[in-house]
Order: sequence, then structure tokens, then C-alpha cells
Amino acid sequence: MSVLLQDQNYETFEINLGPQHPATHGVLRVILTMDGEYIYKAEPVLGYIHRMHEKMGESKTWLQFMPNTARMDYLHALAYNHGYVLTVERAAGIEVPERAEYLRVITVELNRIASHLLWFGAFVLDLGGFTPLLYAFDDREHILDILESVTGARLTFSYFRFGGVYNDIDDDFAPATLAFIKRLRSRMPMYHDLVTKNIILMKRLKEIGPISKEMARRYGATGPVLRGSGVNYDIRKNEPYSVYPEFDFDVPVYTECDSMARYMVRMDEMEQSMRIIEQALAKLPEGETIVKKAPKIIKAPAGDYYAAVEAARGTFGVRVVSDGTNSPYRLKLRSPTYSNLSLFGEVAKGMLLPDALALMGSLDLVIPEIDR
Amino acid sequence: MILDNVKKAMAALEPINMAETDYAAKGFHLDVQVAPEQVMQAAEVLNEELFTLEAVTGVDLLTFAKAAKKPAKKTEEEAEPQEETEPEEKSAPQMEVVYDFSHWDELCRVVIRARIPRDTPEIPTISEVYSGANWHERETHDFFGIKFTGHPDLKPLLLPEDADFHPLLKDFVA
Amino acid sequence: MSLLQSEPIRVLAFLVGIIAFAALNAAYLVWLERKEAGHMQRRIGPKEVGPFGLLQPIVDGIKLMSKQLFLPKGCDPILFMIAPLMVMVPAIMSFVTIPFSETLVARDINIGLLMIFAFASINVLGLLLGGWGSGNKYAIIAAARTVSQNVAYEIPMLITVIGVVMVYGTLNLNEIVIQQAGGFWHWNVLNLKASLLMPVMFIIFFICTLAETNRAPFDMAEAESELIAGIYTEYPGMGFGVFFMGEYANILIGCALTVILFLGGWQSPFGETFVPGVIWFLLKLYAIVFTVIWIRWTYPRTTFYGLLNLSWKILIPISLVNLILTAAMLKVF
Amino acid sequence: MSNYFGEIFGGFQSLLVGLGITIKAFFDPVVTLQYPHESLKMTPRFRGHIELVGDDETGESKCIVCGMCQRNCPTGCITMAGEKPEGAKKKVLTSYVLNFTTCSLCGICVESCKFGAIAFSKDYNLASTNKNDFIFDLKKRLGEKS
Repeated sequence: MSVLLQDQNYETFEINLGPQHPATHGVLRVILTMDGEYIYKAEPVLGYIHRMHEKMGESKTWLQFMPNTARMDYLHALAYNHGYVLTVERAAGIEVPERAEYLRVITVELNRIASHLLWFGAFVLDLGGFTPLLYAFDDREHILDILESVTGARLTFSYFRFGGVYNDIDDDFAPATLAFIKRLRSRMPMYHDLVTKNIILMKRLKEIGPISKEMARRYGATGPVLRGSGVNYDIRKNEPYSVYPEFDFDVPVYTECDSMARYMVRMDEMEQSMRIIEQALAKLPEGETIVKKAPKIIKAPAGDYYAAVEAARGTFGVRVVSDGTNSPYRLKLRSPTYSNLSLFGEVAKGMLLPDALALMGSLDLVIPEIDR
Repeated sequence: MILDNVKKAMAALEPINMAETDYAAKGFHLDVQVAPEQVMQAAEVLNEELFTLEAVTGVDLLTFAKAAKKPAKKTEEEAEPQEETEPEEKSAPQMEVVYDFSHWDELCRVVIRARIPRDTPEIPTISEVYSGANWHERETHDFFGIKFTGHPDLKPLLLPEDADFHPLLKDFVA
Repeated sequence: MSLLQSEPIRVLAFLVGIIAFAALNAAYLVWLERKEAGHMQRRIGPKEVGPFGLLQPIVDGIKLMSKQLFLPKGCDPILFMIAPLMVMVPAIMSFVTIPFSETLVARDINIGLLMIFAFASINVLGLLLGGWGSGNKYAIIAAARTVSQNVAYEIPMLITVIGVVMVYGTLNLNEIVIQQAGGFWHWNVLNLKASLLMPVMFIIFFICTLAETNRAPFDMAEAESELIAGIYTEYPGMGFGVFFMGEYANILIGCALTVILFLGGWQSPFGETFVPGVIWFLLKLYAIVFTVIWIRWTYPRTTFYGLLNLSWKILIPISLVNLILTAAMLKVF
Repeated sequence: MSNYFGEIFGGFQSLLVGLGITIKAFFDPVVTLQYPHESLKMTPRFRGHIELVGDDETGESKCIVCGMCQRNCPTGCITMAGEKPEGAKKKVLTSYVLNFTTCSLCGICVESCKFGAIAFSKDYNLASTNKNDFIFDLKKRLGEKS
């Protein structure tokens, strides 16, 4: 703790971290009241990329809002499609054929690996290492090619439809995915040698940014940030949806509560996602990919509905209030990094600037998802 | 098991309406509607049971009653209990604040609702108990103009600092 | 005395040679760095301008010169303009005593080593004035960091150099290189007779060179992802260009010193050969420069307190132990 | 004291391992594609901007101006007009303009068209300094193509 935190009349100066700053990965601005290099008070300021998705939801029909969901957290767009589609299917009571559920899980997990790879590259870039970013992007390109061959898009997929998926996979999708998994598995030890076991990185991440279990609960943090603090909470396990119960995978949990723990949780999650994809590809049933009588006009009976999915950054929940018409009456999008970032102010108090940036990197922020 | 403790504790608060909903259809287990002043006690009850706050949502019910009442032609008639049977308030239109809670160890989602008059939207804050609610409440204030009494600093979060308009109100004109 | 031997012509020739060497190197080290970083990251690096992108540094230089030089508001104009010069001039001055080969040395001063370290300390002042003068909050933080970093790493560097000077008994760089004649087993790095820890001394000296010239993993002065561009934030066009040239000249000086003190300057690794000394010197110099760039593109940045701990808790104790060991070994043999 | 040296040697060893990886990558072949000189072959399902599909015999567009795509587009970037020449019972398309600056490539229009009159094109390198270059007149393009 710096001397300042004891007495108040010490002279501090204010620095603007952002909105244009290399380490904020988007237009997040944090007003830091600093004493030398120690942060006395950190106050994030949001809203620089606020587009009011929730108002757009109220003026569009159910299907027309689909492209919006992919543009909130564009790194894991498919989980957001999945969350929205789940809520509307729960509201309108639409069944989804088995094959479509499997395709959904496969593409969501592939997208999760791509999101974690990009986070890994950007995080080590924040800490000063340039090369791992390009190795991670090299792997991520393979995933984007695979997903492009089935969905047609590379980043903002609008691949899911109510009651199924947009189109079926062609026959060289499965071999390409399995080849990719074999390649990534062979490269993971290299990532661990180059970055995880590196003494400089360990010194940068160990005991940095402690988030206790109690603080995570008070702030509603979810996802890898929570699992880094020793809580075994993963919506795919705790609140099984779609066909996740049919796969056996485990949820990596670390109890050290520091940035290193959050880093290790995401690195292990990539392995688990690969296991899910392999099992899903093995058990992929035949059948059509969209329910026969998929209603063109969705009629959800009046009332409110809630569904949550496990996105790469935490629990993405959609609360829909429907009044029976063809467009939602109120659409609340619960974004995980919104709560994860809200604890930054409390944790960053008294930290050094580079450590605060290491903490921010370990929270894995995507600003358009926070601002919605 | 946690659900029963919550139900017992909530019953002690005599909420206006408490219904156990079917999770598969609605997405949450318990739906409790409390008076605006009781929101803080409800939050404390859930805090003891180690619930975590997921989201705070504001809903402007100005045009909700009209659309919901004309029943859609052929949807099955399992109408929501509290929507239809409630004495249709021809009086002042209302706003609703919905708190979503979930639990780590057991799948148990609790929803707390509070209805407040639309022209004087005021409700006590729960940010002392759940500091995560600080931002959620500031955002709901931005979009609906609901004043959370006792909130540390209720200045706009997602809207520009000098924003005095509230976009998500149904009668908002851009 | 033929025209060529006369003193003013000689000084003029060396002056032009050294400045040309420093300027050309500053440009083409950038090219080497981008090419090397490229291939290490499985991509090409500059390729479009000229064959293998060789004209890229020239084009960059012209671009930097064409930018408008303006003084940011709230900056201290005198300090702002002096700082880049205070970083570059000492670096180029230090080339005077570097022996490129047996005869090719501008001024063979018998206290050459002392002169280089004297100039090296001015470089810190230049960075501090640059950070303070530009009036930018990020630059001030970077300036404060650079001063304590250079102070922390000057000490182990000097202790190591004292160890080497004790072994060779002279400050004259040419003498030091001459005493390392014969094959590479005579080089100081393998000179275990002088002190068992000599290879460790080589590594410590190399780490200190990295820290002195603010190169990754110790690049506190220009910590891109934290302090935007640290000290260079407010410097447009050629202001940044001069800082850049100063930084690369400093790297050259550091690597040249490492080569002279530990890897036998212009001595050939296999005893007598017909290849002139300059070739060996440049080969070793660019091998060390390649390693400096290689390290930059492999490691993340250390934290500020991690860097100070490394110096005060690890480098200084070991170099002190080596000092005592060298003294003891010299006494015994 | 022992972990003092242990940490130094362990740390130094991890640094050397890191150097080994980057130097190996230094000598590995290059992975990137030299874009302006080489170009990528697009997958058949790539979603470029939409274009009208010409009827194979007449070369005319299959569109019957029902306006389904215009209504379903989330951002309203399709504007079309058709008129019914007297004597013929089906409407004929006179103009079909796509404002590609607001299109989000979601594919709802292609999906909602029952007659297969519009499909995704495959061209992706559309760069221009002028916004109006992205207001495509698809009917004219269909004419030029056939």
C-alpha cells in the first residue's frame, strides 16, 4: 500500500486510462487517481460504444434481432446467438431436433476455443510479449476457416434460427475439425513452455488482483473470473441446457483467486472444449437441422422468461418480457463482463499501474458487450 | 432444499404475491412480488442464503396491459395467473423492477419483483448488500429514470454525463 | 608525412565514418528487428519496398523527416528539444574509443572504458529530461521509472567491469583485446583461470546492457501496452527519429562492449587467420545484436519492482562475490 | 536460501526454453499468405453481399416483387419496385437496390425468399473511398452479368 492510502492530504494526480489505450481492448475509460505509480482510486467510465441493443430489440421482430446478438460479444458470438435462441424457444415452446442441438454445441465450443485463443494472445500482449499473440492467431485462423465453411461468416455468425440452425455441415467439416484439434493439442505444450512456465510471466501474475469468493458473490462475477476464485459454477454443468448433459467434461477450478488462476482456468477450458467437440462429433445423429413446422411468426404467450448460457466470459442471460405480439416487449441482456468489471474499482485500489493492467487483462473484457 | 428455506423466509415478509413457477417453461423457480420498501429485506434474506445477484431489470408497463389482454387467437389458454386476474389498474400506469438471483451450489433461480408508480418511480437501493447492484441500478436509472434512494452516486453510467432523457420508456421520443 | 597520414584528414575520415556507421546502423537495425521479429512470428516482415524490404528504413527515415515538428502545449521547450540530442550524442561519442580492428580505432585513449561509462550516464539524463519536458503524465511516470532502473543496473555493470579490468590491468580497450589473443579459449568469457564465475559475469553484463538501453524485457521507458509510448509519447517526426537513433546507437555500444570485454574484440576465434580483424568484430557484434532482438520478441515485460529486485537482490550480490573471487584468484596465481 | 538459488536456476531454465521455441519458429516456414500477390479461395458457403439470380432461359430475374425480403430485413437495406404490365398477370421487377452499408449479412432475406431469386455472392474485396459505391443496383448488375 502506498503511503497515500494512510493520509488524505497527499497530492495525487488524475490520469485517463483510455478511451483510446492499448491495454483496454476497446473504448473503456478508467479515471485513475494516482499517487506516483500507485492507484488510489480507479473508476471505470462506460458508454463510449453504447448502441442500446435493448431498444433495438423492442422495435424489431424476434428473428430480426438475431444479427444484434452476434454483435455484442463478437468473440463468442455463437454463445450469444444460443442464449437468445434458447430464451425465445423456451418462451414460444419450440422443439429443436437432436442433430441441430449437436451442431449448436459443436460450433459454440469451437467459437469458445477461438475466443480463449484471442484472449490468450491479447493478454500476453498486455504484459509485453508480442510473439504468443501471433501463434494464437495462427491457430484461431483455422477455427475461423472451419466455422466459415459451415456458417458463411467468420466473426459475427447469425447461424442459429428458432428451432434449429441455418444450414447443415458439409462432409469435410468433421475431418477438418478433428485435424484442427490434433494440431492444437500438439501446440498447447508449446504455449505452456513459452508463456505459462516463463518466470517473468509468473512474477507478473502471481498474487496480482486477488478476487475473494465473497467479493465475487457480492458483485455477481461469473465465468473464468469466478472459477479462478475456487467456485465450481458453470452453467453447462449447474444448469444443463441443450445436449450438454450427454458429454462428460470437467470444469477447471483454481482456488488461488489471483490472475494466474484465472489464466490457468481459461487455458484448461480449451482442452475441455476440445473433448466436448470430439464426443459431439462422434455421436452426431442424422436428421434434419431445423424443426419442420418452424413458425415464421413467433407468438410467445404474454409473460416473462429467462434463460442463461455459459459464454466464454461468464453467464450470458436473456430476460424476455413478451406481450404476445411479434416483437419482444422488453429484452434484457445480462452481460457477464459488466459484473466482472464492476469489481475492478475495488480490487485495483492501491495496486501499481502495470499490475492493474494485468488484472484487467485477466478479466478478459470485451467492451461492446459491457456497453451493449 | 435451499428453495424451501427461501420460501419460508420470504413468507415471513408477507410478499404481495409468491408463486413457484415451472423452471422448464419460465426459466426461474420462485417468483416473489414484494412492496417496493421490502426490496432491501428480500435482498438480505437471499444474501444469507448465499445467492448472487445476476441482473436488475426495469420494465415500463405503460402499454403492456393493453397488448397482453387481447388474447392471441389460438395460443393455449394457460394464462399467467398474476397478469390476468389482477384488478386491471385503470389508475396510474406502473413500472416494474425485477431482480434476478441465482445460486452457485444448487440450481435455484429466484426472481424478486417490485411495482412502482410510473410518475414517481422510487425504490430503495440494495447496493449495500450486493455491491454489484451499484452499476445495475445506475443503468436502470439511465434507461427508466427510476430513482434508487440511498444509492452512493446515481450519475449516468452508459449514457453521456449530461443525459436527462430515459430511452427505454415506452413514451420516449428520440 | 603523406596527405593521408596528416592528423586533420584522419580525424575527419573517422568522424564521417563513425557517424555514417551509427546512422546507417540505426536505420538497418530497425530493418533487422522487423525482419527477425517477422520470421520469429512465422510471417515475412517488410518485403514490398526494394528487394527484401531493404529500402524500407530509408523510406521510414524520409517519412519521419517529413513530419511536422511541433511543441506540445504545456511542455518545457528547451528540455523538450535537448533531450533527444542528449541521448544520441553521448552514444555516438562513445564510438571514438571502440577498436574495430588492430589499427582501425579513432582515438586509442588509455582510459577508453572509463570514457564510455561516463557518456553512458548522460543517456539517463536525456531520457529523464525528455519525459519531464514533454509535460505528459505518462511520460513523467516513464521518466521516473527509467532513472531508478538505470541507477539499479549501473552498479552490477560497473562491478563486473572492475572484475574484468582487474584481470587485464588496463582500461585501454585495445590492450584488453590484444591480451585475449589466440583461439577462443583465450577469450575472457572462458578465462576460468581469472575467476570461476566468468561466464556468469558475461550473462550479468549482458542483462545489464539490456536494462541500460531499456530493451525488453526491461523496456520501462517505452512500455507500449502500459504507458502508451512512455517517454517518446509527445515526440513527433524527427524528435522520435533522433531518440530512436540514440537508442540503437546505445544498443550497439552495449553489444560492442560485451564483445570487447568478453568475446575477444577483433580476435579471430581460431588463432592466426588471414581474415582482417574488422570482420570478426562485426560478426560477433551482430550476433549479440541478434540475441538482443531475439530476447525482445520472446519475453513479456517484467514489473518495475521485479526489475529492481532482480538487480539489488541477485545481480549485485553475485557480482560482488565474483569481485572477491577474482581478487583471490589473482593473488593465488 | 535453497529456493533462492532454485528460483534463479529454474527461472533461467524457463527463459532458455522460451528462447528455444522462438528460434525454432524463426527457421520454420512462413505461415502467412502474401495477400496482394496471392488470394484466398472462398468457401462455397461464404456470405458476400446478395445478388439477383437470373432465370437460366430468359436471363431475367426470378423475383416476383412480393417484398418479403424487403420487410424481413432487420436494417431495411433492400428497396425494390415493380409494376404490373397490363395483360400479364405477374409483376415485373423494375428496380432492386441494396444499400450494402447497413447490411449485416444475416441471411434472413435469402431465407425468406420462397423463389430463390436472391443468393449470396462470393466477392469480398470491396474497398472504396466513396460511400455511394456500396449502393448496389442489383438489377443492373444482373443485366451486365448475363
